[in-house]
Amino acid sequence: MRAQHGEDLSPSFHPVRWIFRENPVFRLLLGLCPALGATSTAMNGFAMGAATAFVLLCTNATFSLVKRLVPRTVGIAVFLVIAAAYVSIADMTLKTFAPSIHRALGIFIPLIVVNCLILVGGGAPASACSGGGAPGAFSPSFADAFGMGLGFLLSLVLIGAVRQIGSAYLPVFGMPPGAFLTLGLLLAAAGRSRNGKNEPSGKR
Amino acid sequence: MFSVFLSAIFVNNLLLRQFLGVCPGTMLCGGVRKAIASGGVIFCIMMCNSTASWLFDRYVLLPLNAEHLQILFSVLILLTTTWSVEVLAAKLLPSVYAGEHFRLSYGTHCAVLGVALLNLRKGYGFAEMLVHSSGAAIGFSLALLLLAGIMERLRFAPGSERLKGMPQALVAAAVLSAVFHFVVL
Amino acid sequence: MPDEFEAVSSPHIRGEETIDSIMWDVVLALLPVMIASVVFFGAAALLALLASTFAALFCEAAVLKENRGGVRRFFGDGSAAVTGVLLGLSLPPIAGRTEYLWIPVLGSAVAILVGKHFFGGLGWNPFNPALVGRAVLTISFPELMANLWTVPGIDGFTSATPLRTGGGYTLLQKFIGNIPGCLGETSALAILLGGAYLMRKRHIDWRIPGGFLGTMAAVAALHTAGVRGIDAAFWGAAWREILFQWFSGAALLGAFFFATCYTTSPATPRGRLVYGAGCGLLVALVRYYGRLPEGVYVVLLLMNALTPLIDKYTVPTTFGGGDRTMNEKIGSITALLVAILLSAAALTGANALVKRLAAGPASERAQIHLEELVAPFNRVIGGDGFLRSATEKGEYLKVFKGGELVGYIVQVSSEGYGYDDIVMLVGADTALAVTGVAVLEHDETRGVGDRAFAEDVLARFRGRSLAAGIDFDGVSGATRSSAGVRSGVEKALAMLAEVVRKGE
Amino acid sequence: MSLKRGTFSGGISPLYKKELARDKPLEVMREPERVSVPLKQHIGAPCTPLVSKGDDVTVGQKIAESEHFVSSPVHASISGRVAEITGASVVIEGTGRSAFSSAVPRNFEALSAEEIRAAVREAGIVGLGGAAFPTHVKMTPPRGNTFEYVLLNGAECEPYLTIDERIMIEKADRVVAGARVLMKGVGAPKAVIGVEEDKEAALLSLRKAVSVFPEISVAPLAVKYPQGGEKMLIKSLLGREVPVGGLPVDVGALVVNVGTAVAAADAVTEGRPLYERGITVTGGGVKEPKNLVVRIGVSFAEVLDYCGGLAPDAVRVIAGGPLMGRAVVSLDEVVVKGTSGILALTAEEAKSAEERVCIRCGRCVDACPMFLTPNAFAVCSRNALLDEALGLDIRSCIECGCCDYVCPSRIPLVHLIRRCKAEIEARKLAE
Repeated sequence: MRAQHGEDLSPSFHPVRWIFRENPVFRLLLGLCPALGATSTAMNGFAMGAATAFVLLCTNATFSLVKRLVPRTVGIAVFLVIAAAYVSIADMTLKTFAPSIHRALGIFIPLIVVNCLILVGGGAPASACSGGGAPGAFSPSFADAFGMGLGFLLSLVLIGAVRQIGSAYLPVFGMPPGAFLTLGLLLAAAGRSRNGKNEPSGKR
Repeated sequence: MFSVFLSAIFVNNLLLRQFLGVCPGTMLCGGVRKAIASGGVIFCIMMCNSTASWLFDRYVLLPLNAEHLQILFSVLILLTTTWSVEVLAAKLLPSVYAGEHFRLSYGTHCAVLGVALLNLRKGYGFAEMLVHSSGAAIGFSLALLLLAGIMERLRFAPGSERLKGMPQALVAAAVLSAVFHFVVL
Repeated sequence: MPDEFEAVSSPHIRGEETIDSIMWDVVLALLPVMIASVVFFGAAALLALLASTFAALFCEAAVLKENRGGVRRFFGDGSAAVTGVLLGLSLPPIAGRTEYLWIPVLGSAVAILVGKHFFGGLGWNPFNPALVGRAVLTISFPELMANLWTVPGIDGFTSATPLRTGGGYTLLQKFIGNIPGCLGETSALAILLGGAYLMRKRHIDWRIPGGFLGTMAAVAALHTAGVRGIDAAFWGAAWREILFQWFSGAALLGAFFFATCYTTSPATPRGRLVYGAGCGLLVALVRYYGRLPEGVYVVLLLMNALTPLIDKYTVPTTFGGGDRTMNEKIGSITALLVAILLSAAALTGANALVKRLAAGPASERAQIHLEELVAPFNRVIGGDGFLRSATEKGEYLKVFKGGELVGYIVQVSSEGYGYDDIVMLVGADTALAVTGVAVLEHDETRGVGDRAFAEDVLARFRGRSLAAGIDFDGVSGATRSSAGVRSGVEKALAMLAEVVRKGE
Repeated sequence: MSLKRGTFSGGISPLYKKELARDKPLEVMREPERVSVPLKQHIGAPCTPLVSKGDDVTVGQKIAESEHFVSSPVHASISGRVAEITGASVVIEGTGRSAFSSAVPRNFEALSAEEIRAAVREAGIVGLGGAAFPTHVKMTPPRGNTFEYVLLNGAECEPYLTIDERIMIEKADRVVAGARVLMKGVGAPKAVIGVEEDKEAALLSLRKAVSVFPEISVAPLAVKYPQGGEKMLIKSLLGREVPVGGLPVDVGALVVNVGTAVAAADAVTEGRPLYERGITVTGGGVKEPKNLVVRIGVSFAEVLDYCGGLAPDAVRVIAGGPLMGRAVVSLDEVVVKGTSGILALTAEEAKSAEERVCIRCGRCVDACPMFLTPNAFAVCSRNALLDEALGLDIRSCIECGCCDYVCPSRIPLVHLIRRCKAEIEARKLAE
């Protein structure tokens, strides 16, 4: 994950950018696990996207409030604790009010905490990424978080819709191989991903 | 026990059947050698983290009736274990640690946390937890290795740039996922 | 005479073989197999083969410009034709019925577009395209692809998978053909003819089919030894078993035509041996210990995925790079020993596992949750107290209401279509009439098999008993799953009947 | 030696096409009027001229020499006047017939090993099979090594070429004499002459010739290419493998082409230097294929002319055999010591087809007599993966062309391998 967020990510309000040019799933290749695992239907995709967007927005808002009080060394930990709190809230809410969806999304709800999208879009400190690359000094605004969440939500709904419609004709789309297949085909259709590394990194 | 192990490797393979740890860093990990190295590291971290999470859940959270804090503490334990394994590795095996192989991509965190949570959700006992975690780690590394072999070969494939990289890796993963679906010994 | 001549690198002469000549030779070698399938399965087989082949060619032409414009160009280098024919041969006979002709067409399209050209086209596909096409079909339409083994000549008659039941066919029948199976699998003779032609033309290396069939034979012999012990008649029995394994299902077709696909098998000689042996070992293990009726195609895909790794670690020792002859000897002996040890270990493990699963009680976890699971289900019976009891066949709950025994709840599992058992609860009143059925866990195909578990379907069991007969119509398209539920109910009632009889 | 047929693993069986020239007896070509003798016809340091423009020279006179050990002197191939000395060759214009007057025959049995090696060097003997490595260098073992066998290479596995076969048939006694001279020169107790088993006449006449020398034997070899490769020949005859990066002497063998053996015998016993050699002029593009003895430095045009000229459909002219020979651009090229034949191929023979993608069929791996992986080299070469290629032992490649010959996709493997090797060398120099 070598997202290169830099000068072109101005803090101005550009939610549309996150939907197309910098779609988190199709262009930035962020949050692929839920994009595969929680999209067997459009409804599941929507729920997953909504939960993620909720956590993203809330974490972003809360963290930016307390950011100045947090020493840099524990920044990442505090950030994750906040995210985990919101994830727990989302988890409980879904469990109580939409148990069938909660069951369908399964483990992907708690895993929102470690979703790359949250770490990048929520403005986690650079040390969040212990290796794969760093989001750098990118500090997203609330608008960015909103756009990103929306982009993610729409992507998941799209994938879910494709799989749901596809599985009516070719049941493989509803199964794990179909998830990979759908995302692979959609990524190919979306064109070259923005964070460059659309090819093996280890050219020896 | 044996079937838990086997199904953790194949039918319930983390990467290919449960979609945990899917990201460019794992799908295109950059060569077979690197896949082998990271497979080993992932195995260590998964085992440590699963054990720690299980113990904490069983002996702290359950007695306190605080299961709603499971997610929070799982994340904290994940942070602690990855951090301590790194520190330990840097101390004990500086040469290995210095190599780029040691650095894990994002996706693996998702997989490591996923295994720990699966262990708790399925209510495994200690032995089952160990067997399941090791099976999951082996399965994850196996998937990583197979994909690395395929993608290493496809490095120089002709054809549209659109297809290269992640799209091809995902479709290859789709086929492997289908294969693992059937591997029920 | 020109003043200047071509200045090109040596060598200046070339062999005769080209991609085209090899590919069309493979098609030629497949001809006896195709003829056998048409002879035994009739015109439908021809239709299926034509559909798959032409669909493959059309898709190829859609992708490749050089395959457009002219009949000769349309047929191209033959690689698409090979894929199409192989896919057609791996389909069940019903694929040739007009209402199912979309199966070969869809399979070929997936094979060529996704399996081949998505990865860069000829020479780059990591998986055999025909197998990718077949895998998608098998996963999507398991009942169509695997469940209906049409007996040749008798249209529409379905029988159980011969591999599981033995099918009652003699070895000679299996050798000549005329047995149920996929189109290309029916005649061992035809496959051997084609394979011999390819070996003679040196298009395929003996190591792949040799390693494949040899390892299968070794495991089959070991299995025979394990089942009946080694006595005077051992070798006869072992050979019968070996030939049965070879001539059944897709073993021969896989060994000679699918596994030898150039692009997806190793390029090094040692690698090919390892690859062939790996295929054979896994196929034998899947057949003896797996839940799949036929594992050849899946095993081949798995081995395809291993090919880059095999290639990487079997680079031949350079001439003069060590005592080669000795190395070779050690290498082959080690490979053989490892294969034997692995299969022996797997046999022992699987044996122990099967015994434990058959004899042991339900797993600990299931017991803990039984009461919990029963709670909502119990509403039908309306009990207020439970007593956990057990017979040697399994556990059950006695349901009490006001201290009076009103019924039973049994947890049973039975085999469905999926790979995991159907686990269900069956409730019965004291007269042993069914009060309710609930499916707890299953691995049936979503949207297909699980229709058998719909509440209204399960409700049809209510009131039935063994005495009255469980007259239950399966859900069409989910026959195996329905049968699984039914046999589970029967099992539960039989167990309770015994409980009642013993007066417990 | 047993009479068992010697062979090696790998290799190919191309169409031999030897019937074109096989039955044509050795024929001495008319003496050219003008020769252009290159100063470097061998592997090693080039020579500096000993004559200057206008000097009269006689046939067999040494006209160029070098101080370096790994080098070989050059002799005048006709009598006449030095017309010109260009940077790379000495041009001599002839003055009538010029036969070499041989010195008083010497009894090589009386000579020491050093004297024999000196005589071989003085006569400018190099490997005539094509590599043109100075023979006296080969005969000087590195310290600590001794020769056990002299192996005469009569395999002649290159298609089309028949000159060695004719020499073995017609000059079997001289071949055997050469073997004895070389045995004496390197102190080897035994010699084996390896001949592909389809060359029955050659086997027969050689067997007759060696019958009085029990220390020399004739061994039939499997008919396949590259049976005449140094390492393959040793494997076939002795069952020994030259280690990676090693020399034949590491397994106690000296491998010399039969033509070279004859030249060595002539040099030591008659003092005759290497000013002429036998070549096969053949191929579908040559009107009258012949086995000729020609003077060094004669142009290809003149030789082809002597053989009735080129057929109109000849598209490619090759110095050497069809599998390892070099395509020449112009017929002004001259015959040198390493030229084993002149081949003119028609378009049908030199099939060139469109290159396709690699289908990983592994035929190249099967064919490689050095047990290498040419398909991987092609990938390395195209993507400049030099270290990977080194790891796969690309330097062990003998460029025999087997992989290229069998490739159904017509990938120019030898070309790619050469390029990769050159890049590796260039990188090494740069470091």
